[in-house]
Amino acid sequence: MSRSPSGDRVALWRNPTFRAYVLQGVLLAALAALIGFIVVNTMANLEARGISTGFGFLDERAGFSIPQTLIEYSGDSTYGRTFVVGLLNTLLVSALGVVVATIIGFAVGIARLSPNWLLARLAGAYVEIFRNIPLLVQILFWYFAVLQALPSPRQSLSFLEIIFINVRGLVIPDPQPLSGFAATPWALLVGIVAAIALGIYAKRRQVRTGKALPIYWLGAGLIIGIPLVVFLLTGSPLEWSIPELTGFNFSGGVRVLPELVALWLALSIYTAAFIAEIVRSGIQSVPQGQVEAANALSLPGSITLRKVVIPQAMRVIVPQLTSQYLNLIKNSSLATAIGYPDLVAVFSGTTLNQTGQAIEIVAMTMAVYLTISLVVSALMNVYNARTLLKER
Amino acid sequence: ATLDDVKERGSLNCGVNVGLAGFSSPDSDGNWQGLDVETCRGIAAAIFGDPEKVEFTPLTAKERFTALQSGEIDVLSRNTTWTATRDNSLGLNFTVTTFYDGQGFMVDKDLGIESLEDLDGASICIQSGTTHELNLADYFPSRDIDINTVTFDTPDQTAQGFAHGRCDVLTSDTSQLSALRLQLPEPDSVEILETLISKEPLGPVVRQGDDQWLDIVQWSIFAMINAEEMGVNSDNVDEMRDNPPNPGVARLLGDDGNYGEQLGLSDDWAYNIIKGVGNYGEVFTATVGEDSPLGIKRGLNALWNEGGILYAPPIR
Amino acid sequence: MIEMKGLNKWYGDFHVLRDIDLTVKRGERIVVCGPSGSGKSTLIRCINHLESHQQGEIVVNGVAMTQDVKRIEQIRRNVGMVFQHFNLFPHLSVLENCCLSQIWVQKKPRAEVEKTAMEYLERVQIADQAYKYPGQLSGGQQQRVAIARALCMRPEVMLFDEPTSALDPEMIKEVLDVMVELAREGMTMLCVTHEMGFAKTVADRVIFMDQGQIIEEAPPETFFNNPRSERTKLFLSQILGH
Amino acid sequence: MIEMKGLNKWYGDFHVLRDIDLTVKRGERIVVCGPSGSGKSTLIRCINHLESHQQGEIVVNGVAMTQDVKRIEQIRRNVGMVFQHFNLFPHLSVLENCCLSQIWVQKKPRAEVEKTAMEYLERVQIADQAYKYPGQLSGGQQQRVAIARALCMRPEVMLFDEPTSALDPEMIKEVLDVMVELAREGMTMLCVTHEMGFAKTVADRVIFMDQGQIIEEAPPETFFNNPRSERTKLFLSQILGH
Amino acid sequence: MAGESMRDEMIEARRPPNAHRGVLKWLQRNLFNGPINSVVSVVTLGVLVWALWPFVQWALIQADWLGDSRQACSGEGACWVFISARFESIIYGFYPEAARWRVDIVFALMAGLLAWLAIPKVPGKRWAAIIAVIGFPIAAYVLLLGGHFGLMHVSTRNWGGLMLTLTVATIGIVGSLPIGIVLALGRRSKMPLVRAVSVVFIEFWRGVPLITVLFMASVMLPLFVPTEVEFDKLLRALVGIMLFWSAYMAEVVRGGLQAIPGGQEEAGKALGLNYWQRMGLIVLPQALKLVIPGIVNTFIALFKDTSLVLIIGLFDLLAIIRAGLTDSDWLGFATEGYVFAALVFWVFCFSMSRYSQYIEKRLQTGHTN
Ligand SMILES: Nc1ncnc2c1ncn2[C@@H]1O[C@H](COP(=O)(O)OP(=O)(O)OP(=O)(O)O)[C@@H](O)[C@H]1O
Ligand SMILES: Nc1ncnc2c1ncn2[C@@H]1O[C@H](COP(=O)(O)OP(=O)(O)OP(=O)(O)O)[C@@H](O)[C@H]1O
Ligand SMILES: [Mg+2]
Ligand SMILES: [Mg+2]
Repeated sequence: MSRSPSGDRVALWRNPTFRAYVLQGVLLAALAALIGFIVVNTMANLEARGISTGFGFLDERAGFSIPQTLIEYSGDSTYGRTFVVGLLNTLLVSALGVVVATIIGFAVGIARLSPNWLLARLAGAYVEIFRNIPLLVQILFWYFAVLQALPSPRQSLSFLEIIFINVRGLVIPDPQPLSGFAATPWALLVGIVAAIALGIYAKRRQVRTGKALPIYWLGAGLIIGIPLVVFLLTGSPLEWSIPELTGFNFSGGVRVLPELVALWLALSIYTAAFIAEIVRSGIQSVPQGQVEAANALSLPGSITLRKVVIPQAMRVIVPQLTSQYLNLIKNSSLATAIGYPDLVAVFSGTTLNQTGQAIEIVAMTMAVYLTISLVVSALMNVYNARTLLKER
Repeated sequence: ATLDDVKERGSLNCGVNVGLAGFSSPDSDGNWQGLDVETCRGIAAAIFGDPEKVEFTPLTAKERFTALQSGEIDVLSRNTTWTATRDNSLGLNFTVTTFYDGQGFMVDKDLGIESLEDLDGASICIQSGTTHELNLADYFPSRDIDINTVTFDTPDQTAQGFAHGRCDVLTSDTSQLSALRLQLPEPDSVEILETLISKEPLGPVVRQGDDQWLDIVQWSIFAMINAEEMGVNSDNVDEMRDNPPNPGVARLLGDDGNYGEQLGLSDDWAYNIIKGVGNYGEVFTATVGEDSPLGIKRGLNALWNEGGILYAPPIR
Repeated sequence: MIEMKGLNKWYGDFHVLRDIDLTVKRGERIVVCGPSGSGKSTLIRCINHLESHQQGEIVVNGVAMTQDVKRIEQIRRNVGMVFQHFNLFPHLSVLENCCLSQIWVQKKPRAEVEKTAMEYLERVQIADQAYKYPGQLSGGQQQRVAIARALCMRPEVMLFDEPTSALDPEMIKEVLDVMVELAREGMTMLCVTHEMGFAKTVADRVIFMDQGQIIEEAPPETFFNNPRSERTKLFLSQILGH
Repeated sequence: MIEMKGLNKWYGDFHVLRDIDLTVKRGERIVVCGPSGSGKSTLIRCINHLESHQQGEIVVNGVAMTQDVKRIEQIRRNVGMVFQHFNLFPHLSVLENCCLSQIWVQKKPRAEVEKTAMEYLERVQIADQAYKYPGQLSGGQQQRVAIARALCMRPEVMLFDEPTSALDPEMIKEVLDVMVELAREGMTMLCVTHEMGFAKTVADRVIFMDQGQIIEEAPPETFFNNPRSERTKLFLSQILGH
Repeated sequence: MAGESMRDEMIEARRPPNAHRGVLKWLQRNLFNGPINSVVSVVTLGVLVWALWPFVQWALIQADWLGDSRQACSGEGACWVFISARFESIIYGFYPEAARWRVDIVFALMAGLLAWLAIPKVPGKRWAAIIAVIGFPIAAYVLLLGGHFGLMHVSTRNWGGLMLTLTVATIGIVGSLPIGIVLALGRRSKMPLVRAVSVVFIEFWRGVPLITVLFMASVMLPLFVPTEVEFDKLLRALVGIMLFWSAYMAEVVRGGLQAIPGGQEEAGKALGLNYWQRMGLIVLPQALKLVIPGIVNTFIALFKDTSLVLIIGLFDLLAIIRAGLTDSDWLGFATEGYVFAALVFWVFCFSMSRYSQYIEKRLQTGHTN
């Protein structure tokens, strides 16, 4: 190992390979020692304090209700189910937030570089305002601003008497699947698979023959068409529950909570300010020559942006964008401030209080966020790898 | 043992609420104030003879039990409801109820609500991390009343939600309702319903397995209640000690017997409490009662012989 | 084809083009040379409005240049440009680079576009690399792709801004060969270059610039063998010196 | 000065240097040429261990190259290198670029270091630009700074990796002039270049490489006028052709 | 064949035509160039006025400024009396009144040092840096904590308000940057284990919410360490914050490192510099400059996240204002409190953002290839 190409012996401690191994060995040992130390201590301390641990509490009856549940849930459900409900709510608002923040962020970031003075300044102001004010304050602002603007349930704004907007949220008709509906989701799945297969085929075909298929139209047709046909063939097994004002509130229909809207707005607008800065730096990293070349080809501005600038800026943008997505997801836990029932609110909030199993619950919460984050980074890394330039 | 740790450290670590009007909140100089806070000061006075030898650790609802379990604090005095689970399965012991509360409801006067049955279909604003959510889930479904809960993190956010019309009803401990009402733009437009749906006995908590420490906390509070019953207050305590009007006062203030020593404290422990923070009545009046903006009536928290249920074991 | 009259341009306070008058006829091949910083690039970049000028007129193929976006696009469609540093789009394959403008500007069907593109790629002898990415090609190959990309627009005029100076000596030849052939076919060309060999072979006229002005304008024989201005003589001695 | 024996190097499975034997004596000036990808850069980069080789020996100035960090540093201190793309440090001024290695490697006092640096900058006739940043200089100037920077280490050997091929024709002259002068002063030099004029003027020997091997090794007159291998003849015809 | 021509007289450089000067011209060029832009401009200005006017009226025109109790509040506009009555605690937290001069000194020192370091014209940067890195932390430690040289000891429990926010933010920023740099270098290391450890560290800290980290640090830490060990709570939070944000910083820096061409390192090698010299003198200065926007993004996020120290029971600026809202004498002034907090945070973050943009411009040393 320490033989050099020229054959003479090298002092062991000067050999870079040897050094590397020693350093790494020390690092590994230190890490193992630290983890061992923490584990041993925690065990001893838990023992000494007589604190019982375990995940048995997940099977106990929760006994409290949650205002927004994407799956069946009632006070009789278990804490385990509470966990799932909270998790789904977190995922919902995060997903919505990520989409909108990305859209606003790109728009503002691009606008900041616009030759239109007013637009550029407004975009700059947007960034400087929303980036520099604590998110909590912004969430509260949007929540109460949103609420303030809306009428009470009895004076609801209505659209065709089937959609209602009021201070309690947006109420829309709720589709109720009847028997036989189950075929439609399967058909949707088939449609998506078919569309992906078509995409792969089309790409191959294009490489081989140079001919392209209109894959977007065909794909959309497959994804929408197949389920639609199946839906109609099975006799349209769907019924709508129309909301109705009864007493205090609307019954029937699905309700979109104002908490969700406010949180979604606040998260999107706040994160978009950060994304805008990232997009700006990304675009500025694309060499000016690229835009000039596009101009020389007389490509219109929008095409230049979409086909030439943005794809190249993505290399710089994507890693930082990942961080912002993770931040958004984690920031969604500020939901507790306005009563949106996310994971932190219902699980490491209410459940923790009811059961007192802090260690387990905090550990589970951390694990969940960690998992979400790792999945997001993994996806973004895949995308990042695709944006990397093909070079020699 | 906890007492030794506390003595060695020279101060008591007491977990309190981050901010709850009347129970614990820091004033602009950082002096903690409120009923829960005075309880801690009383305990510190009993141990050290000095009510200021206490460090307050503000805790959120989520942290409170863990902080006590892990030893971050010696006693948790943070409007915590005494329930079987908490007492039995968390390795904790509740000591004495310092405040008898119950969950009540506040509604807009205009709605004309008279009983809880009228609340069918209503939205209810509630603060998370309390027993309130469980109480609602116990009470309404069993009576076939349909309600929607909207859960907030802190009391003032709950009040804001109610004020902005997010819900028809605000529910909380009655002690809180009066405070929350003051935060509304028009406090007179709402009313607090008579009906209470739960028992909420609030009191300090200690770790299980240290009986001496449990006794000290318990008896510090008993001393405050007994003092009120005997008419001993911070103004007259010196005089009472010098000329005890009766043997009960003499035992309380350490003129007779060695009750302090039995606890591991000095015999003038109760004197120190009353000298330092006053008797229960004084504390109540100043923090949540008539002399405070909250103006809560004594109600259940009056002495047993004055129409309430406050009843401390005798010192003898 | 191209007419410039009284063209003046400033960068801030710096007077970079001074009273330029130049007429290029259809099918003419012009080589522009001059010391570094003399405004050669700026001049040809004005022709497809990569730079805007402040005074004077430019008419390209009968279209007068104004600030109007439509007009500028119309002019650019007639003018192909090849940059010194190629400026290929690195995220697109060679073929896609060539198809881009036809698809988005001329809105032709993809199949047809790709056929045209392949033709031009063959013309520069690089059709076999069509599915590679620019980063996978050598400099000379990249520059040939850049030429093909510009040709795909079927421009009336081609502008070359030092198309060989970023290349290794061996690769220069590849590119010059292509340019010579284009010139033979009668393409109108304006070329900034120091390759005097090229100038001698194909140019109809050589233009020598210094300090933002056209100093001398002459057919190559006259220019190289019989330069009239002192400045030109000095410059030629340097270029041909080593 | 430099001795290579049985040098072999692979990139992965690709055999990039094959059985290279080469001896360079003190004060010798050697030009390396050959087609692109033939391993010229790799060869000279092995000399200061920017690339590590897998077989064979390299001895530089009496020091045998091993994996030993100290030895590598010792060798590098004796070998200056000038890169094709200059690789100046853009965040440091010209003077700081030149002082860096003396201050941190040779640990000399700053005043002395700056004096030496200014001397070398004068030598490459660029002392007046000492306080500018590289980004503010022309390519030729930048490459001269790069040479000065390497010289400041007072190396025994200078390696040049196509030092002029990133330059505009006018700037090539500046750099070649400096190199010619260095050669006259007797510096040991290894230079990868296609500037045949330079090779003819100053080289003691020309080495022609192809496919990772040394094909031909000869004094310039023989090499240019009387190449022995077919490969060399083909190559020379291309280079000198246009 | 086309004509020949030659110029004997050189044309003198002239001044550019005076086309674009003056306020009106400016307005025309920037706001009203074309019908669409004009409409956009007018509508935007209109919306701005429409949206801001009620706020201005509430916050300024109808506001109450003077007084010392809630009786001074008329209820028509904002009642800033709430802020002024609690102003001292908003600044100093619960720091004992008698010792507040110490806080003043520390922050005056910090402001002075920052100015010294930040304003390019002031000479002696090297000394400023030495003082900032060695002298100032010691001075700040001694002054703020006390307990030496006859200064009264002030426990970190009493720290709070803006002073705590600034302290935590400063230490967080100063601590997370170097750790982040080391992690970023580690992630690009050639040693698999070093790289693996860096990756795991970064992904872990980037993946968990800071709230849970602080929760662990504040109430669960005693479970992890032997019972005798005690850490100051603030210290625990600081360590948590530093580690957390260093992971973000590492990713930002990594982006910068990736953008530096390999030739730079090679040139460093050829000059005989060793690894740390190459990194410290060549690669990092360039990489960090490139990612200034990202670094500042992180600083700003960190600054605002100091609010989470509430979890360890300390009252930062935002928390102390919220605590004020629960003072039974001052119930119902939430809006004023939040608006004021937003304003203070904004001022600090905006200054950082602006200064960084200024630095970005200054560090431009001509374009690079
Ligand atoms: N954006 C700009 N702002 C200010 N000055 C500029 C700008 N672009 C170019 N210049 C200056 O204008 C002059 C002409 O530049 P141009 O690029 O046209 O020269 P050139 O003749 O093409 O030189 P080269 O042979 O080096 O490419 C130079 O002095 C240059 O410094
Ligand atoms: N990191 C690498 N991994 C794999 N192959 C490489 C690597 N670097 C260079 N090569 C290959 O090694 C061969 C020799 O490269 P080298 O750079 O030494 O050639 P060269 O003679 O300097 O060519 P040029 O004149 O183009 O600079 C080339 O075929 C190249 O593709
Ligand atoms: Mg040019
Ligand atoms: Mg090479």
